[in-house]
Amino acid sequence: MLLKFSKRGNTLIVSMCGELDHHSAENVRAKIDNKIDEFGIKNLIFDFSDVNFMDSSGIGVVIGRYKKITEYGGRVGIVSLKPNIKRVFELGGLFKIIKEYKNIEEAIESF
Amino acid sequence: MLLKFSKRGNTLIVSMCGELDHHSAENVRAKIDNKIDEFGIKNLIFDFSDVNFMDSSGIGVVIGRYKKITEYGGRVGIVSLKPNIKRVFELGGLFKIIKEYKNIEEAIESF
Amino acid sequence: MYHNEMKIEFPSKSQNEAFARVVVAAFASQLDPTIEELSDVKTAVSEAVTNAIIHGYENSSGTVTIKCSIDGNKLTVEVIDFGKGIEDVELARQPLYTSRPELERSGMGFTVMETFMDTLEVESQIGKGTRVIMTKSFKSV
Amino acid sequence: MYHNEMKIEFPSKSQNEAFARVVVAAFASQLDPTIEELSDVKTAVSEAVTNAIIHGYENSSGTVTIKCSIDGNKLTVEVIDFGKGIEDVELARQPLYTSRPELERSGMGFTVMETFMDTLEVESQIGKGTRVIMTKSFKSV
Ligand SMILES: Nc1ncnc2c1ncn2[C@@H]1O[C@H](COP(=O)(O)OP(=O)(O)O)[C@@H](O)[C@H]1O
Ligand SMILES: Nc1ncnc2c1ncn2[C@@H]1O[C@H](COP(=O)(O)OP(=O)(O)O)[C@@H](O)[C@H]1O
Repeated sequence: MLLKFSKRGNTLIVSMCGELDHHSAENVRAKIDNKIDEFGIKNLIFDFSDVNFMDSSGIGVVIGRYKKITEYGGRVGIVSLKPNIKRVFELGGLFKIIKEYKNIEEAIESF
Repeated sequence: MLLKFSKRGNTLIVSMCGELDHHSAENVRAKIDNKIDEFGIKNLIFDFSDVNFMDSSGIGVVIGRYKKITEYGGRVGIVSLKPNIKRVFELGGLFKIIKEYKNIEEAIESF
Repeated sequence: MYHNEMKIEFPSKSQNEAFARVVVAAFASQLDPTIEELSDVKTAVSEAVTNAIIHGYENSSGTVTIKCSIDGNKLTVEVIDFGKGIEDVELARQPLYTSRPELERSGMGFTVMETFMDTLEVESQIGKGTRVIMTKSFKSV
Repeated sequence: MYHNEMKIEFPSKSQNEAFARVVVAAFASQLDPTIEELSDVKTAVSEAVTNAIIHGYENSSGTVTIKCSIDGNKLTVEVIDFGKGIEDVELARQPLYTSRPELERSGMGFTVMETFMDTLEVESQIGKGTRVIMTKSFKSV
């Protein structure tokens, strides 16, 4: 899975491309955690625009980053979920703790 | 495999769409032969624009129709071969007996 | 009634999770599924194969077997491992239950399979392995 | 050296020719093949599987097995049937030779496999079946 990182103020944006499963999760996890530490950012946005497959391994990846970010008082947002991925997140009860935003701008404004 | 037929003067044009293999060949064969008989046409053009896979079963289909058409003095042409399909036809020595044309117009003019 | 079947075996490498999804989806495509139906099947297969690899074989090497069959408009998928087995299947099937929270597992695998397929059966024996049987009927046929 | 493998079995139905191509292509995609390399493999697999179905089992029902392995950048594909076997393998491999001209077979199947893959071996025993072993090394890795 390909990852692109960008920074807006104290928010890190991770744009993921490909399939998020158990095989890709470990690498995704490590790369995001590295960037969080390197940039010393506060908030995190997951951009799912180019993710066309995700199973429950993705829930673990998102919740794991959520815990890390909120520990230091930061906020986490998700944007651009395809219907099949949204259903996996719904099952996992993820929207109870993390909000889905229409786009990156909306997420940053709300933080 | 989906087939579309059209008629220009005494030439039948078969536009094929999908994959031409042993599984689809029987149906393709029967449908083309039916149209040849029904329309009483003389010449035949195979339009390969939308064929993205073909194995040697396709050689049999083309040669079989070639025999039927030339028996009554008609001519056969092929248009729009993708590179992988062209290589199968080259192996089968098909271009020694059937010409590939740039497009349907060129084929019809040369008949 | 139309019938077809296939069986595939591959080693328990995480690279093969994506391969397994594609194979079952290619087999199911005979039933002219909608994009949503196909994506449901892929997700469920991914969960079962991932479980065989990480829980069944605990990332050591073993063989994962998938048997698929089509009867009419119904797809049956069995994912089989000869790994460590599940002690308490009822507990394992509970949403959010996971024996490996340290791997950031969410405990939602069985719940995803149950929700995205019509039926789910789990047969397991400690030290012998686990067999997950899922079925789904396709509307489009 | 990177190694992976898989084995698949399916009944000798012509519907499964397309399925077999997709499965082997999905497995080969680990090697980051070019479009042309992938299309070569698909065409060769299609020839071997078609032969098992129409010549090996003569359209009666039997099981076709495909074994694939990857070693480094080399793909090995074996297509196996337990059908009628080939009397004279050397003759069968000749371009344009076919025992079934009435089915509009072109006799080019083995020639396609030989040309599109790097190596081709054919093992056959009358009444026992046929095993076609093909290899191809991928440039892109
Ligand atoms: N094939 C298997 N072999 C052994 N244990 C399994 C297998 N599949 C599931 N389990 C057990 O069931 C639990 C719940 O599985 P699941 O709902 O998929 O959640 P997760 O994979 O996130 O842990 C796993 O944590 C594991 O203990
Ligand atoms: N799996 C097989 N079982 C039995 N006979 C086979 C098998 N594969 C090939 N043959 C024999 O070899 C001949 C040549 O095969 P091939 O070059 O693929 O041409 P074609 O399939 O067009 O006949 C076939 O006509 C058949 O007699």
